[in-house]
Amino acid sequence: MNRQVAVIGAGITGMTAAGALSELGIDVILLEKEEHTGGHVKNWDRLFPSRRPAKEVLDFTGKSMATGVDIRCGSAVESIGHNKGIFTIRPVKGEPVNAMSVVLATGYDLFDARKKEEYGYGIYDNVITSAELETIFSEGKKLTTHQGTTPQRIGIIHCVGSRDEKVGNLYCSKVCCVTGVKQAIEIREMLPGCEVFSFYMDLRMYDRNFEELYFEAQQKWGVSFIRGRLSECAENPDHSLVLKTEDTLTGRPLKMTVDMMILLVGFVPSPETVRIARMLGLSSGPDGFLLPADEHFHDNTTTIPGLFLAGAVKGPACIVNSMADARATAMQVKSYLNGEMLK
Amino acid sequence: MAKNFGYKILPGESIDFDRNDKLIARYLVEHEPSINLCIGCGSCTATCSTGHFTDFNIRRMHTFILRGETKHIKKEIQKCMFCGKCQLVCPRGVNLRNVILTINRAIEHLG
Amino acid sequence: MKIEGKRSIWKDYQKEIATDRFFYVRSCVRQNFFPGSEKTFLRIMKDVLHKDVFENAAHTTCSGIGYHSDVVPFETAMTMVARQFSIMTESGYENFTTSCITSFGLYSEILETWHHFPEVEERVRQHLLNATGRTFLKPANLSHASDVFFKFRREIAENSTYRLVNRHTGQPLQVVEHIGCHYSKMFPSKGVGGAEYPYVLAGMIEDWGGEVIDYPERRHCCGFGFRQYLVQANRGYSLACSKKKFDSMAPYKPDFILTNCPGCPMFLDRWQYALSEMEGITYGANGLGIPVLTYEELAGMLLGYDPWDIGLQVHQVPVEPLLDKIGIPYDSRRKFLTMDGQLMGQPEPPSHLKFYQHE
Amino acid sequence: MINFNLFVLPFFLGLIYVVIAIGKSWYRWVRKLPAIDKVRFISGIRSPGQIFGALKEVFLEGLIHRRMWKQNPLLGYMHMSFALGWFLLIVFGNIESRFYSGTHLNAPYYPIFLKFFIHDRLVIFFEVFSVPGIFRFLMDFLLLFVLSGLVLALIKRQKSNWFGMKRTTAFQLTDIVSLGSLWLIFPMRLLAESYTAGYYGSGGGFLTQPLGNLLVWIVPFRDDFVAYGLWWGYSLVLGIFFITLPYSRYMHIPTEILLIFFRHFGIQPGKWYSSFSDVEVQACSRCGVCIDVCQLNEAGIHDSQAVYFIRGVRDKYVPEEISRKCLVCGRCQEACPVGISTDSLRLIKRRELVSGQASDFSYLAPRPGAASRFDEPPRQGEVAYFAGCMSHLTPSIIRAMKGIMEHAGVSFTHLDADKSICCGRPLKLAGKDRQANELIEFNKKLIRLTGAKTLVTSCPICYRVFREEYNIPIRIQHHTQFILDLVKTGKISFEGDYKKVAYHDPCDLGRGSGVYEAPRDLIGHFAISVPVSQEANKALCCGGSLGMFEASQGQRNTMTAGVLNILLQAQPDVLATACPLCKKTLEKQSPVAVKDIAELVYESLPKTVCCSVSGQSHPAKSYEDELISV
Repeated sequence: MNRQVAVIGAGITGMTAAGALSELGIDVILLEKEEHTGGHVKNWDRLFPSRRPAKEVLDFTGKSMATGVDIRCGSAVESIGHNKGIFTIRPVKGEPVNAMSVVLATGYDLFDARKKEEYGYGIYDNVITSAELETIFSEGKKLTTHQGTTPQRIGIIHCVGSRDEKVGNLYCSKVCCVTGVKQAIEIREMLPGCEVFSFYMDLRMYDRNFEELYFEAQQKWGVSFIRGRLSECAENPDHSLVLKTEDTLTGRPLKMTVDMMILLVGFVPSPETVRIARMLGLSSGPDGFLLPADEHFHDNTTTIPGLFLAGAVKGPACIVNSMADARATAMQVKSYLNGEMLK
Repeated sequence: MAKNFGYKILPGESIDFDRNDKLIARYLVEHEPSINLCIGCGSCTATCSTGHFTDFNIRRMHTFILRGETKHIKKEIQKCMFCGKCQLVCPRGVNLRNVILTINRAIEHLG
Repeated sequence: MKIEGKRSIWKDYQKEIATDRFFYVRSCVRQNFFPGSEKTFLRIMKDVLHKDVFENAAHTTCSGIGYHSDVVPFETAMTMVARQFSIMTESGYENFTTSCITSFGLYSEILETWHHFPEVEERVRQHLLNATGRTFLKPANLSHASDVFFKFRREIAENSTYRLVNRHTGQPLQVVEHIGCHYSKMFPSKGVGGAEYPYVLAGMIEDWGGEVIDYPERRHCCGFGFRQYLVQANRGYSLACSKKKFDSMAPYKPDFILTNCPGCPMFLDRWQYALSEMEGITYGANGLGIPVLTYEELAGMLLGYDPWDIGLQVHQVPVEPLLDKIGIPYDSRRKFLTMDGQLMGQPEPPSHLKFYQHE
Repeated sequence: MINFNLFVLPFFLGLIYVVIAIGKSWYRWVRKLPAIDKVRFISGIRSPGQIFGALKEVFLEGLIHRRMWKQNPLLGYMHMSFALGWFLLIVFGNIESRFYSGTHLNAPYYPIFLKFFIHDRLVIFFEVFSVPGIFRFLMDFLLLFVLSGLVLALIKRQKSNWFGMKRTTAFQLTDIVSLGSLWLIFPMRLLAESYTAGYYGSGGGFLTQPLGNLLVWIVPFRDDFVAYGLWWGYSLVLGIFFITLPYSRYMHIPTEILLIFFRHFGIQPGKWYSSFSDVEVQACSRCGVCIDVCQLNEAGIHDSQAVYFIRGVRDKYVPEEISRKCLVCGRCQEACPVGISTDSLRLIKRRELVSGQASDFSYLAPRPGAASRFDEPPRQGEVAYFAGCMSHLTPSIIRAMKGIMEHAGVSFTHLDADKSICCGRPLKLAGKDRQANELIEFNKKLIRLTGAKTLVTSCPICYRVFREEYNIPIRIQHHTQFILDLVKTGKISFEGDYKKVAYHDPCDLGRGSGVYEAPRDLIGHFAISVPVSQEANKALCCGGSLGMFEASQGQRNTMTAGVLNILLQAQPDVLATACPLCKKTLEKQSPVAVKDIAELVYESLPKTVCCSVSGQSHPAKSYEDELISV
């Protein structure tokens, strides 16, 4: 099977790239290892900072692919290679694909919170991740403790798996801060009687309207922010949790009981990204994410002509940035196919 | 009879949030909700007229109050001269003079 | 609490433990604190597990206690340890087993240092050679004595007369396990089960019929902490640490505390007395305190050794209620008698902490 | 001739009642005055000059309503028609009645119901030029005058915005009864007099006679019982008004008279609630003028304006935050037709609220043995310069002042170059006078030690408290006054282009200290002053006031935006003010530059000078070099 372009990974980046390419009149195939497109975004309820339903974004992107994109789900890449400008991809099912160009959009995985043992994820009943909280939100369920009671106090823990030498991740995952603030607001909205405490090191409200959301969380929703990384957590006989941190703004250790704890898990390179990069001999940074040819001038291309990187394969990125990056990649691919690629 | 072995059980340094009495904190938040907006930048403390003479730290003090640690605040808060510079530099618009006045009132009414 | 979560973490912290031919080094302080423990270890290793355990009289302190009290420099400590290794080499053994947790921590720290900085190892070898003319091989396997019992916990269970079950109710006993700080907090991979949820004692408790209590302050230091205790002015801090732990575990109503470190059983046991005398605070049912045992004492008890032979009479908190719960017989009259039948002396009754009166 | 009829009783008894009630109140208030004020009162009533002054003001304010006229001519006329009209009706009624009774001593009701008692005396309608005729004309004219006010009052009730009033106060039951009876008095009088004149065919004036004739023609039966009933009605509404008056808002009328006397006798509001405060509170007419001038309206605050606050004090219940929810800008006080010291009343309440709170400024005290600022030998500077806490956040003002003084060759000591002890006014605004006095004592010591002859400050907040509370034998000037003196004595001159400048009056400098002209004169020397629609004593507060405790930053911002709208109407090139706090507050939102006058002066100095002066190199050594080491 011959195609002009193969996009690997049908998360929001891959979908946007494929849609943009087909709108440019390019023959494109989209390969996805799972049974559905949508990647991480389909597990999310609402998006920061506007709290637009994630479904809207997926529907919009899905429409852009409605005609002209050959979508193959359940087609994890078994092998990939290139020879004389032609890429050959063998999916686990279906016939091999030959393409002139490949867009790698295999994205990221969420940090496995079990690795942060002292937080007790997977051990204590009432420790959940931000992703699990989104699932609760998107299923429209009421947030309760594992024991079925309404939580009276919830702790939101920032930087789980990020900015932490102890788990080997020195980088910042960028989107967790604002996700935490958004989720704090949503908890307060759902359970007005429940106190919410956010434990943070810094609040990196880097993008438009993020700081305003933080302000709203403080002013309108009364979310309390305590500056201090959670050092350890333990379970009480009633299954509530004891948190220990330093309240760095008073310079004193602080102990607090919460009924539930939400871990804001960060980004790690997805195993697919690592595997495919290894097959192609792509280089990655110390953080494990892939390196583009140049951080400023060729940030979608690689050392292999015709192979492009888009979205979170290059490091933590929010949906807006991933989509913009995907569209930029599509333009670069078009230039490449036209033989106009900038040197 | 308590025996004396030459040492005493040291009180913990840690803030026990659950056990602390947060009456004053609640009073403060209710009467001057702008306190919630603090981001701990310390501008108020850096510019403080009283802070030029002592180690008066209004940023830390109201944080302590919100955590229910009020014992040492009661005396300390009396050093404020109310000049209002803190309020003028606060990047978040915290109504600091009223924060301090409210803490004074809370201490007066609630002990 | 999801036990599967812990099990998956334990899987990540498997540790290589030698199976025989142990070069055993004693602790400086344990023989004063709980003199029966090391003896019981050797007895079980020989009589029950039939292992080759060798001791060398030339063994000295590892200097860990001085190192952690800031009076012995690391360089000195390394040379001391190099000497112990040379004695092991000289004795023809290569599996090094320590009785003391701090020793274990220090050995681990030094081997790790040498691994990353071979030039340091070279320097230490040179120092040792210059000072004593000795050379050494590094141990093939380093374990703490509790690792060894963990390894053979099932064999010990098979040979045991008793299990950690309340004979009146048939329910498993509720046990607090307390791991010495220097066991795995520095190098989680060197301890069975890692540092967060160490499995070394928990595994024994499970296999010997009891249930482990997971309480909020389980990670906290027992209160010994070397400088905290050694400097009298700091002792209040030591006491405060222990109190914090007792306050935290009390709601779970533990039947006893199991430890694997020289200092921990000492301080968890004696500070209960100090707290009762100073503040009138007692823990455990009926003001009798919470018994604190070493893993060797526990193994000995379950194997049916006479409680007074394994040194349970030197505990400040009476162990009789626990023995009664399990159904281990003992002769109250023999409690304070020496091996040759002399009265060894008897402590004054505490003011608040109750002495156990056998019904 | 018996000039008595049963129907006069309601009026007569009501009159006796109200006179006793007012007398009793007056007596109580005078008796409860603080001792010092009592002395002032007694010496006042012995002083014809003060009595005359008071009477003049009673006439001007109580009858003419001069202040009200200035504030709102329509309201002024309405109030004047009632007060002056009624007063003249009584005066002329009395004189008129003497012609008929022939005696100077008539029963009080006689002049009031004169037309009833003299209805049988033939007076020819067109006899205009006789004395009774003139009176008849005059009395009808005055009645018409009063009634015109009544019509306005009725309209105002329905359409208060026609009177330029956005908000007004709500009535209580006694107010409604009292007001109803008040409004009925003059229509009843008109009807009674008219019908009587119509029934008897004579005795009426140009208004009452034709109206009477018409009434008699309309009413189907001819009976003097109708006239009699109307006189009863007239007497009754008068009586009701008098009896309800002491319990209604209209008690403010007699109270205001006493207040005017108090003021003329030199009695002033004190630090604590006194009999004088009580008189002020009762003298409030609830007219609501203070509501409309209050800037808090813009911020959506509608519950703490002076009239509401005073109502709270009167009802002995003021929610705590109401007393702190005020800019203390003085605009309401300036606008109040009664001249009630609204800010003082507010501060009295604040003092009461914080009286149980302690302060600890022991850290400012010199420690025994330690070298401290208090051991310094006196400096030689002729001027002691106190920039003020807020000026530390506007270093350009301090730089300008230093540059100006250097340029003018003034030797000065900079009192708060590094650290400053607050002047005390912010504490006073919080009600903490006792604590403020401690700071004042520290600062007085420092000022005295400089040996300076003049104390100059850049902060109007400091300036006000220096003048009002410091009591030091030294000239105290705001820097605008000081610089103006330098200009007048030729020590500085200006060059450069003339800008259009709009000047914003700081509350504490303008209304607070009466300094309106110095800044304007000064601006006139180097720039063109553009008019501002609300300026001088009507100037708006910038919104940053330290007097305000309960407003959010958003609310403050709204008020600031409102001020800027007014200030920028004439499209100035630059906004000038004379207060660091105003500058900081306005600057935040202003599209044009906001500068202190000192900065403008500094920029307008001859260029060579301006550039050679640096903030750091002034000759006077910093006075704050030696600090108390803590």
